[in-house]
Amino acid sequence: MAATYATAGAGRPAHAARGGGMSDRAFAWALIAPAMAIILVFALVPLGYAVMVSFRMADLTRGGLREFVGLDNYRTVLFDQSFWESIAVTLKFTVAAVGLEMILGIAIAFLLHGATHGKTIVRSILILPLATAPAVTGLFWRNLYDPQFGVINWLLGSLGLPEPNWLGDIDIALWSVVLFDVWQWTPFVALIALAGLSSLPREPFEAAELDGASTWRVLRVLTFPMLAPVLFLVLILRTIDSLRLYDAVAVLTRGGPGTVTETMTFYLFRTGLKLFRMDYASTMAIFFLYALLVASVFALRPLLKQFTERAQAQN
Amino acid sequence: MTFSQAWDAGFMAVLIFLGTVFAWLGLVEPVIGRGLLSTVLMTLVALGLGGAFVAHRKRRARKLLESVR
Amino acid sequence: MLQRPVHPAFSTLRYALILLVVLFAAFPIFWMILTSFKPPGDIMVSPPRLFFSPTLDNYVHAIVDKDFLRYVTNTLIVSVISTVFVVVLGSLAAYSFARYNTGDGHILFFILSTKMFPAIAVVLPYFLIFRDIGRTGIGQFLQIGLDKPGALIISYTMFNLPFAIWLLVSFFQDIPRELEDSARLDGLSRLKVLRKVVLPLAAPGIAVTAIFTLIFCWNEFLFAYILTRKTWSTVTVGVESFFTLQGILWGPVAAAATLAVLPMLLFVLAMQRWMVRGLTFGAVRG
Amino acid sequence: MIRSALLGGVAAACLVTPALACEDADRVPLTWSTIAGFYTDAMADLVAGFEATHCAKVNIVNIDNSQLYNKQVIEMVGATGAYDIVTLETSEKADFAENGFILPMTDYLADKQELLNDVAPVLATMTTRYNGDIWGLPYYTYTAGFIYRADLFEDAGEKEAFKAKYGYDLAVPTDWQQHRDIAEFFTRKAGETLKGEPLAKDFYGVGLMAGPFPEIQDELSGPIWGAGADWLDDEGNVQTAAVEKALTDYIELLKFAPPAALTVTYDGVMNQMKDGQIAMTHGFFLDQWPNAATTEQSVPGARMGVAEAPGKKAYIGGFLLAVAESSAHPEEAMDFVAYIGGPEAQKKFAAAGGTTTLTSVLNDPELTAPENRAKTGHFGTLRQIFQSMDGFQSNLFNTPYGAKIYNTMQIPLQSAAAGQTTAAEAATRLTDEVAKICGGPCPIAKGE
Repeated sequence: MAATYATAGAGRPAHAARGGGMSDRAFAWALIAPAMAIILVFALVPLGYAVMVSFRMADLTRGGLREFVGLDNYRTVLFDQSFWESIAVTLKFTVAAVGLEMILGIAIAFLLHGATHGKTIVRSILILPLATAPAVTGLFWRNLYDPQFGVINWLLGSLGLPEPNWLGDIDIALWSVVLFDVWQWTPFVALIALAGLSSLPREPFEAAELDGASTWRVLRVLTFPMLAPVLFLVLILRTIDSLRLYDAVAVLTRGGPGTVTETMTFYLFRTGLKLFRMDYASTMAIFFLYALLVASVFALRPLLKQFTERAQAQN
Repeated sequence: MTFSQAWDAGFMAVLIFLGTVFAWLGLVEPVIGRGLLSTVLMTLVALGLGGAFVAHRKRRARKLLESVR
Repeated sequence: MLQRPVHPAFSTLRYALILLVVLFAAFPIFWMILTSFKPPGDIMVSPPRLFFSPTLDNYVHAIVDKDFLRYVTNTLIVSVISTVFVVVLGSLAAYSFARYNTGDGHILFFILSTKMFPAIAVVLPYFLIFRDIGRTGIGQFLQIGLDKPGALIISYTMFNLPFAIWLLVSFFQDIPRELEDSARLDGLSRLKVLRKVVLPLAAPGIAVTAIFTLIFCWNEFLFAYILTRKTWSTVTVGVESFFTLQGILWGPVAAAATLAVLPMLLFVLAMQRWMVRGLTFGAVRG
Repeated sequence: MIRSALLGGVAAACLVTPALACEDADRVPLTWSTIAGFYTDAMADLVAGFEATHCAKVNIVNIDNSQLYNKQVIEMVGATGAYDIVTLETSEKADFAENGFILPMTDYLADKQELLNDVAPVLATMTTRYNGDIWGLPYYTYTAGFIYRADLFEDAGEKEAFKAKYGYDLAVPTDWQQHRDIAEFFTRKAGETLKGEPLAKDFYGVGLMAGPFPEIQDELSGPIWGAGADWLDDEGNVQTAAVEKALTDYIELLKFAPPAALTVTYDGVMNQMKDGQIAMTHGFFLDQWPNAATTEQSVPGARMGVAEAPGKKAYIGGFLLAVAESSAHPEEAMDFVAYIGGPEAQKKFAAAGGTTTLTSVLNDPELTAPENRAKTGHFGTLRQIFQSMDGFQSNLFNTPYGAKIYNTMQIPLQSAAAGQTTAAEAATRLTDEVAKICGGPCPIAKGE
């Protein structure tokens, strides 16, 4: 993926000593065979189907798969205004949601790390938002967000604060969806960051403390670099999931008001499963996959380099 | 050039090829209009860029090999 | 980490902030559970009522009329089996990547890239594939057709393997190689080493992966909605039966949601111990 | 009380028919996909009635109204035979018929002419006929009228204040200008008085369904058809000017509606009515009357009225029962459709609060007796609507792309209502979207 990892020419130290190198390689490939069998079939078949459909005219309610149209679908999607608008909404959502979740998550992790007692209770409460399905609690948040009957506006009203129309106001509808996503996923980041924190070895910190390093220096020099791999993995996973956001939008705002909260996947759902234009839907999916692949070739480079180097170092 | 390097270069070349095709459809075609000519031109340019990248990677690998020996 | 004596005012601020975080996380769930006991007259009213005469009608409606417990059991069966598949297949693959660098990172990249394809574009091919499998003999035997558990189990395994493998690779790489080498020198076969030495050490990490996989299966909506019809619908699809022409029955929805949260919560609390040790995988390294 | 008396009568009729010689083993399995939570108890009665007289076992699959269309199409495209009887919105009939997803029932209903004639003619043409065939029977109509707080309209103080301000008497609005004036008149802040008493919370003149749901175009259909226009002209192009005009008036009206209007659909408006927050509705589904009538219990002194929509034109249609082409038992499925659409089941259904499609049941003296006002108070208005809209047809329901247009219209319309775009931009955007769906002008096949 990124730069080649195997140092050219050095090759791997032969370790025939351990009962024949060949059986090691065979063993390694045998280990991944079952998982790869499922992934290959259930990833490549639909991808192949989507690529094939993206070159043809396919409207399920107009005779299904029809004639070959070359790159016309790609041209139509490229010049589709709603498509680009939904990409803008998706990017806005991802940057806001993932940014907030990482900052708040790490802050909460530090908060809890320093706490002496009550950590387990707090940790189990934090898992609560995660244990509920967005399709179910998202529905309930629609009740909370109701301008007239909702609890949030009642609390704000009794404090004299303004009572916003959370899901109806074009300026704040997207931030209401972000708030729901932050509520659900910040604990995920916090729990993983907290675990990372509590797993750091003691010695370097005690040494730093002896020579009186300021907290900020310890954070910058010691804590964050050591936490980087775990946090980086969480960041990648949250970004991919936020870019594919569908459940929250489908339940809270259905893309409304207007198209203010219509993310890419929701527009894709509407095109594919409401208009049944599978050709446009597949083409959009391919654009989405392509963009993510290009981004992750660079984004995954450090993590992959770390995995492969640690794997080789131990051979 | 090890298989891993070849695979990596190949994958990046495919991404470059597709990138040029999409860029061409989006930016160049509205200017010079559609048609067989523009499609052939597009494919050539895309293949050229991809091939250039693979060649670049081959040269870099060979240079790295010499420096190690 | 830092064990320096902390100024008392600073620590009260810390606990105040923690309280705020806990309130923010728990309030919506608390309000949902509260609503699940409210009679219909007290739900959609302004201002919202905190005090009311609690009733169990919503739970009766959800469990008896709408047979919601069947949805919970469906989801439990599908999620647990998928999690088992993901953990077993994921651990084997992750160990291979962590220890033998199979595919030199390229296969790992491919695995994660399968998560980048939007589920919506995949759901129709899956629908057609499982329809055809369901019509074959083996399909019926293995229960893999439409509105059958097999369809969801395979889809959920497919969709959660990438995340599980990446998480497990980092866990496996934190297990020092020396332990394995010494076991190999004692004559254990590679498989025995994996089973006897590596897996027990990585157990906490595997537990964490299992918990998050179960959560992701439990929360999934789109595949459950398309691939099932009635007998095997899951919780997220079952909630639809509370949408009526008079609108959403908020009481029963709250009751159903509370019923849906309980199994997950009990499971996570039980696994709490593993989670802590799992996520502190570094302890062995320290 | 009314239901038991009626059910007793109907049950007696059942016993008279010879006991059905049919063991459970060889009952034909039929699956009916319909709207989730729709009068679930009444449904059980209807299905039980059918199973008593037919050797079949009916399995009801409940699907959320907003997902019904795409879930049914997927099963039809997959030809899985999962659903034997499907429930179609009026705009979806042409789509399903054109694609061969459903079977024509013209021959089956040939000898059941009296049943067809019992369905209100305008409803029959609109819901059952397409391309010269009959595709099923409607069993539930959501025809729209006008629901209002009669106690406010007849309050002496309010009538006087209204006459002083607008120069004409406060009464049920006969056109959309009067409707707007009344909406403005009744919109008041907390603290002002309503019927002489000070208001505890803000009060709004009208409840609108301006949320991200298809119901926003149902409301807009009233003013558009009232102005003599239609969503699509006879050549299949969107009448952009008419849409823009109706949208502009609608946006003006939004000022007199609760802020939640932009997020709710019919159930939200009913909650607002029952919580005493609005004085009246726009063109509103009369099948919600039993729901609206409960306002008389939840709001002290409230009395509900029902009438035809301003300009005597509002959204009209019904849910059609059709037989899936991939059904394994088309014959029994057609019996089911005829039974549910027939008088016996419709009577039971009306007794349970459902809105029937048969004129005979609408005129049934026992059902429409005053003491059943809470459940059937709207039947009289429905009869008036079917008369005044007789012979009316909308091109939206006569194009095979009707369902897809219907599922996309709400996006540009709601953008304008929410202020994201202007009415003109929304009208042009709708025109472009429809042209894209139909690939040019939309083919219109007249209903006959």
